[in-house]
Amino acid sequence: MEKTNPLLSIRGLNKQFTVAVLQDLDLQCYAGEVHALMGSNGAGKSTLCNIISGVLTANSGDMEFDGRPHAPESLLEAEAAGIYMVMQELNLFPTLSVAENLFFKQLGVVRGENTPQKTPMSGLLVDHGALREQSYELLARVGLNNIDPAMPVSELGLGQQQLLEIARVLHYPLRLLILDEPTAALTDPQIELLFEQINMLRERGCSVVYISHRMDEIRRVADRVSVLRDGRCVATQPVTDIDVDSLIHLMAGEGAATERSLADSAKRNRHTVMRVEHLAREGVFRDVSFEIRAGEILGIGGLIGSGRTEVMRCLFGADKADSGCLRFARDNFDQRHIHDCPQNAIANGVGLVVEDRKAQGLLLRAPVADNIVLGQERRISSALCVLSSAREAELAEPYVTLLNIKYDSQQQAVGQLSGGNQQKVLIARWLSMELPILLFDEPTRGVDARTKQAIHRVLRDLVAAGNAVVMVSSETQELLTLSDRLIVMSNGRIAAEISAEEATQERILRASFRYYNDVGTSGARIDAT
Amino acid sequence: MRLDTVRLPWNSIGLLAVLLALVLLFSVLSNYFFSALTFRTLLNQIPALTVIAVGMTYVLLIAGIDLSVGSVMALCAAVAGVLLAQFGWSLWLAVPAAMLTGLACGALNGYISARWRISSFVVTLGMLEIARGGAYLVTDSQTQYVGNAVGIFGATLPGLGVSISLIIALLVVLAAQFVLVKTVFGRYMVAIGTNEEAVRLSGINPIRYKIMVFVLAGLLTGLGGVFQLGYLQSADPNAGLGLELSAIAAVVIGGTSLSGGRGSVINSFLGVLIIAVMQTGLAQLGVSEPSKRIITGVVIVAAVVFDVYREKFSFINAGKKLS
Amino acid sequence: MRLDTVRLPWNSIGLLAVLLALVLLFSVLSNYFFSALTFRTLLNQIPALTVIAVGMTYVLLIAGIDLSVGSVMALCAAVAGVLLAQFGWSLWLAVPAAMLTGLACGALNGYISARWRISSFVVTLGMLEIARGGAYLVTDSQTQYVGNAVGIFGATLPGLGVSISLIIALLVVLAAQFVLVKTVFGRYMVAIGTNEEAVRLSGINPIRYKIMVFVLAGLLTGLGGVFQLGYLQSADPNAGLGLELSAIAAVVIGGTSLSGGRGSVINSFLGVLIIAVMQTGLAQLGVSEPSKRIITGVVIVAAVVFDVYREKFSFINAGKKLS
Amino acid sequence: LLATLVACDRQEGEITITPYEAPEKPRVALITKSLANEFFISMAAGAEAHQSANADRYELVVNGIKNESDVAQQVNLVEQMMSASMDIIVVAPADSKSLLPVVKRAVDQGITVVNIDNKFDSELLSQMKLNIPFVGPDNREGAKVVGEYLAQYLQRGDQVAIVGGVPGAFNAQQRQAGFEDAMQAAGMNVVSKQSADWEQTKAAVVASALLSEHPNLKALLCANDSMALGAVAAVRQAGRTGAVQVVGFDNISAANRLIQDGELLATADQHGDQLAVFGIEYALQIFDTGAIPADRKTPVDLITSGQL
Ligand SMILES: Nc1ncnc2c1ncn2[C@@H]1O[C@H](COP(=O)(O)OP(=O)(O)OP(=O)(O)O)[C@@H](O)[C@H]1O
Ligand SMILES: Nc1ncnc2c1ncn2[C@@H]1O[C@H](COP(=O)(O)OP(=O)(O)OP(=O)(O)O)[C@@H](O)[C@H]1O
Ligand SMILES: [Mg+2]
Ligand SMILES: [Mg+2]
Repeated sequence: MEKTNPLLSIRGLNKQFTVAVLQDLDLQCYAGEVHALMGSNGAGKSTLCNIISGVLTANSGDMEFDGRPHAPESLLEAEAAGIYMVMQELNLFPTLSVAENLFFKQLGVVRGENTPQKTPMSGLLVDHGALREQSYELLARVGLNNIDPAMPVSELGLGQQQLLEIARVLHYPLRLLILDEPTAALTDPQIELLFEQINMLRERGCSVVYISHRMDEIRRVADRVSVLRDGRCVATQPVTDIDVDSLIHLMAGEGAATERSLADSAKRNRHTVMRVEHLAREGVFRDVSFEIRAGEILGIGGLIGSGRTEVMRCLFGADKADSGCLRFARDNFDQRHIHDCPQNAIANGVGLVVEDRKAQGLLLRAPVADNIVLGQERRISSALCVLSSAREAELAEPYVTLLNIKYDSQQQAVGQLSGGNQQKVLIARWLSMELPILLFDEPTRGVDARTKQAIHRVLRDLVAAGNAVVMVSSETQELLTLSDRLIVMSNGRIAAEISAEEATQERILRASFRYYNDVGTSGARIDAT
Repeated sequence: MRLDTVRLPWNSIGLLAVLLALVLLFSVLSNYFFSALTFRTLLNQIPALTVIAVGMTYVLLIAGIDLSVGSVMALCAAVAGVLLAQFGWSLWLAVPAAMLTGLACGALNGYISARWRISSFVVTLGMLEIARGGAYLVTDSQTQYVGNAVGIFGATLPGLGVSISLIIALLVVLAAQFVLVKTVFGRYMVAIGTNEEAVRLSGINPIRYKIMVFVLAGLLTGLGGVFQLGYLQSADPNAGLGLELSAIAAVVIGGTSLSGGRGSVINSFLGVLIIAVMQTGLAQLGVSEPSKRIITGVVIVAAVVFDVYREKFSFINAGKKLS
Repeated sequence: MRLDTVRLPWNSIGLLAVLLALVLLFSVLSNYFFSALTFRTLLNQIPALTVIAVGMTYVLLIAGIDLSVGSVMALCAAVAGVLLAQFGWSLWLAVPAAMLTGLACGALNGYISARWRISSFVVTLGMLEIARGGAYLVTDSQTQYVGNAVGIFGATLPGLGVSISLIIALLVVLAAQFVLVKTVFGRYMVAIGTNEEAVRLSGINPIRYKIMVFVLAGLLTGLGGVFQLGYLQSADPNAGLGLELSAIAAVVIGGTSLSGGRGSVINSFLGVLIIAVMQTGLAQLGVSEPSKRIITGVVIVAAVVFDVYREKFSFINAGKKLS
Repeated sequence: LLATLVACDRQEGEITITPYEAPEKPRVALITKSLANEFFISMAAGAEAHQSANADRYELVVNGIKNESDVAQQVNLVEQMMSASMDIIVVAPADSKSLLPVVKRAVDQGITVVNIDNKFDSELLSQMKLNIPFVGPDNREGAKVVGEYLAQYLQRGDQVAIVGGVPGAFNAQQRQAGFEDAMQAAGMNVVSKQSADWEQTKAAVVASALLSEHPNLKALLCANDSMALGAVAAVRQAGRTGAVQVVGFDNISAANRLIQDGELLATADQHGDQLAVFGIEYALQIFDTGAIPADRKTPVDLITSGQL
């Protein structure tokens, strides 16, 4: 593409919250290019995008879009210019239907062919039939062919909701599309679909600002990458002539090692600590049996909606399994256990780091320390259940430093931390509980490369110390680098168990599709990769 | 016309079951209950509560609440009453005046709670006191007798034997349900009730719609006042004490969630019917006051428990996923 | 001792300002308002409302609501009254009996709402009717005169001139605030009010704590009933009509959020004082009923508006980020 | 829903026969105000006693409303009693005007109606060409009597205050007027008239305020005994027992005790129990003979420690 004058150019942008978040940041984005933004958690990526798309307004600095000065007061203003954004957090309406969510901004405008365009009521009435019709096509573009547009969004899995968010913007006249960590909740086949869409947009001369923490994606989809550090743009280069190491250096400032396979060769004796037997939950998964061993990381792969989260929830007693049972080494497997509430699970030494930190994990209004010690107040209180701030700090601090959680003040509400730091707080809680068996559901979702490494190291240390770790991940690369043993779920059943040695991207994907009867379409897509 | 666009735990079977159960029960217990006459009288009593419950449904849908309906209704009836009885206005001027009064109160509720971001509970609690005071003021604390001037609202239609008010109220219910599920305004209400911030981010100004909802609720309360006036042919400044609770009870029995985003006008109407049937039935049996209270309380809770448990699965789910 | 664990818009300056403003106003307008006597009588009127407001604060903190306080208080007073007046029980048996009654009602409220996941609004609305019915039953709808048997609660301490009830009520307030900010239980209440699911998934059983909160509220309501009995020396089965609204008003004026997770007992107490001062002041001025109502309504809203706007910044922030 | 109605119409044939064939015994509906109020309780009790004593003569259904001022609910009750095809309705109206329209309908439907306790607005009656016999006390007169008795314990020009019922309630206004008549006649200085909604607690608040605002207040006249109880508590709290006299109205049992203890000076008894009985007797008489007797005033007795 000809690098004449940029579509979007930003000069000396400043944004101040309680602290300075963006400091005279410069950035150029050309027409028809996919411009990746990278940077550690809290670097200011989301904030920057929020300013470009009019959600927030900068304190100083100026932007130009398509030659004209650009200082949107509101989302609408930015959208009028053709700038659309898919935010990091979901912004859906749980009790509205999928179709209504897709066309929320044009509820009154979308009409069927048969319905007259110009009635006195047009713009006021909702034509549910037309909405439905037009939804199918959009849903297909993000591979959600199988869901009913009339279904309330609340019944979709998290990943499906993320795809919906993306589908929402695809039918607009886009000039600049901002995707803030769109793949965080997606599995590889969906990511493929997303990339197809991005490439189509690029062909149409529309440019894309793409935020992600995943190197491999950036490599495949982006033309150039800009790295943010502490609110400054420290470098902008074509992806082709930048390598992972230098990227991490740029993001981190001081040196940080790249990640090489962490599956440790030293095979210490890995005795089974927990056995899952024929576990089933009506309509979500069935006949799930596997072993969890001390000193190893068991990775669980599969597509969105394959039932992994639901399995984890049942192991932890968040939901009750309909049949099947759990057995533990502590009573040499002769007791049948069924966890019908988290307390039982914790009593049996099982903990779960949930997938959806905002809805199910954190107290967004409470400060970091309160969030970390949640569930262990007894440990930090005197006989009369009186809390001791000292003991609270004593319990929380080590993990704050271990995961180096970034916050402005003791009292800052966790809700104000960046996505990645929120995730770390949640992990810190479960580390501090010191349980022998920890289940992680998408532990590195929305987490930057460095933090990701830190978390991976934490998981490693856990198993090294003889604990058992189970990790659900939708990122095949992560599964491969981290797991000692792999289970792949497909449509609510276990499709394969693979050892670290013979695990390959190919095998995992094949297994993921084993029990879906509509392999036809999507299956073909997989072979393409 | 399919009114429910979204599968949600508020389809009406459960409520109808409860309603029929009550009707059967009373028909068995009292030999005079199951008669056209009874049902007519019953139906002619509910128009006011019905339209007010409709407004309340909208307010709860946007995760608000309106405690002022009782005294606002009294105020509106009072205004019309005074205008008719003392200033000799014609009905066609007095009625709009009453409804405008309701509209004004609603506008105030909406503006302060939405624009200034004050919990509507507080604002309408204040309005509850203010409107009552207003009712005393305009009537000079005297019941205003208007007689047949408003007869036409109370007048029963030949053949059907139900009042014009009822017909209007039923039309309001249908219209309101239509607006809720088939118009942009309705869908926005639901959206605002579940995720106001997201509405704002999609460039729609929730405040405007919230104010509109309260205005509408006020207007309907005014209409309720007019119906009341037509029914009693007189305006009592003390009318509608505790009406807010009956209205909310009816709506909540109808399965509308107090936390917003989920509800149905039709079901609120069923809720109203359940309450009315219970009152009439107990009265015809001549049950003692204490027992009346206890039974009423039990039925309110039972109705909701029943409704929830019929829908347990989807209910829990919703709970889990929407939190 | 650091009482606020989180910077939130409910430190007490604003409320104190409002309170002082009112006192000043009335002192100027009425020549006898600013006197020890006035304040003593005023203080001796609030113990019941105070302890009930404390319970309500806890309930609102866990995002619940309790509409039954008024009739439950009447029921508890009635039980004690009957036991004293008709069965000649001693005070030290009758009082526990009353408080147990309150506890039982609270337990029922808590169990049904928490365990069966029914909105506490509905459950306590039912209890409102049921307890009232109960009060009529036990008293046979007759006001029970107990005379000096309960004098000791009403008895004023020499020198101070305030009643024992008040002292107890104040101790309850302090204890409750301490529990809220300094104990595990308090921490859990706030957590449950903020994100119940997160609490559940961190291995705590929220249901148990929610039930405990309602039980506590019931117990305090029972205590309130006893205070009431001590003050009036008679138990009226019709007592406490609309008390739920005054209690909630006080708590909400105190800045406790109706959506749970945010609140302070101390400030609820200030809310109670504001309401009491206003009532007494207006009565002393001999303001006419209509104006009384209107002024009360305006002050309720104004107090909250003022409090919110003093904290506008942190408020909006909270609103924006945490919604 | 209209469908159900139509359905009812069809059924009307078979079902609503029962009510229309005249039952052998007349069916009497007694509609009082709040059956949570001791006065109307005793009224109902009296009526039930009378019925069980004359079980062969008539059947009785008693109904009351939730709170004193809920006129709408009382109108509903009348209609429900009409649809339950009662022969006689004896009503103690919560409002002297609002109930007339529905009562007229009842009369037109051929139901015998008798008005007790609280008289219908007479000009409205004549305007509607209704002749409904009234059996009941004169609240104003009763209050006047109480006031006059109180006056004996006061000096001319003493400060007194009136604690009234729910504003707008008919008997509240009557009683307040009665008190005022007496106080003016005795040349007392009425410093304040405030409402306490018939409630004990509110009365206590209002009374306390009055006591601190008017240091040499000599008497509190309360429009019912519940409020009198509250006032007494306030006087006690202010330590002015004896210095400030309190009078009430209704003679509920608790008030009775207070009079014995000397904390309450006087109250008035309207004999609620007899009230209903007179009403029913009247009604039966009309029902049988068709002759409409003249209104009948029931006595209002002054209750003081003297009589007890
Ligand atoms: N509303 C706010 N108030 C106060 N601080 C805020 C607010 N929003 C963001 N911040 C702070 O700004 C910084 C940048 O946040 P931002 O979300 O832009 O980071 P990010 O690069 O998107 O991180 P992540 O990759 O985790 O999403 C963080 O330190 C965050 O705490
Ligand atoms: N509350 C619910 N209501 C209806 N369906 C649900 C609900 N929760 C999960 N499901 C469905 O159950 C299946 C398993 O969901 P689950 O979230 O466990 O999948 P997953 O493998 O964890 O994928 P994800 O990456 O989305 O977590 C999906 O089809 C999902 O849509
Ligand atoms: Mg971000
Ligand atoms: Mg999952």
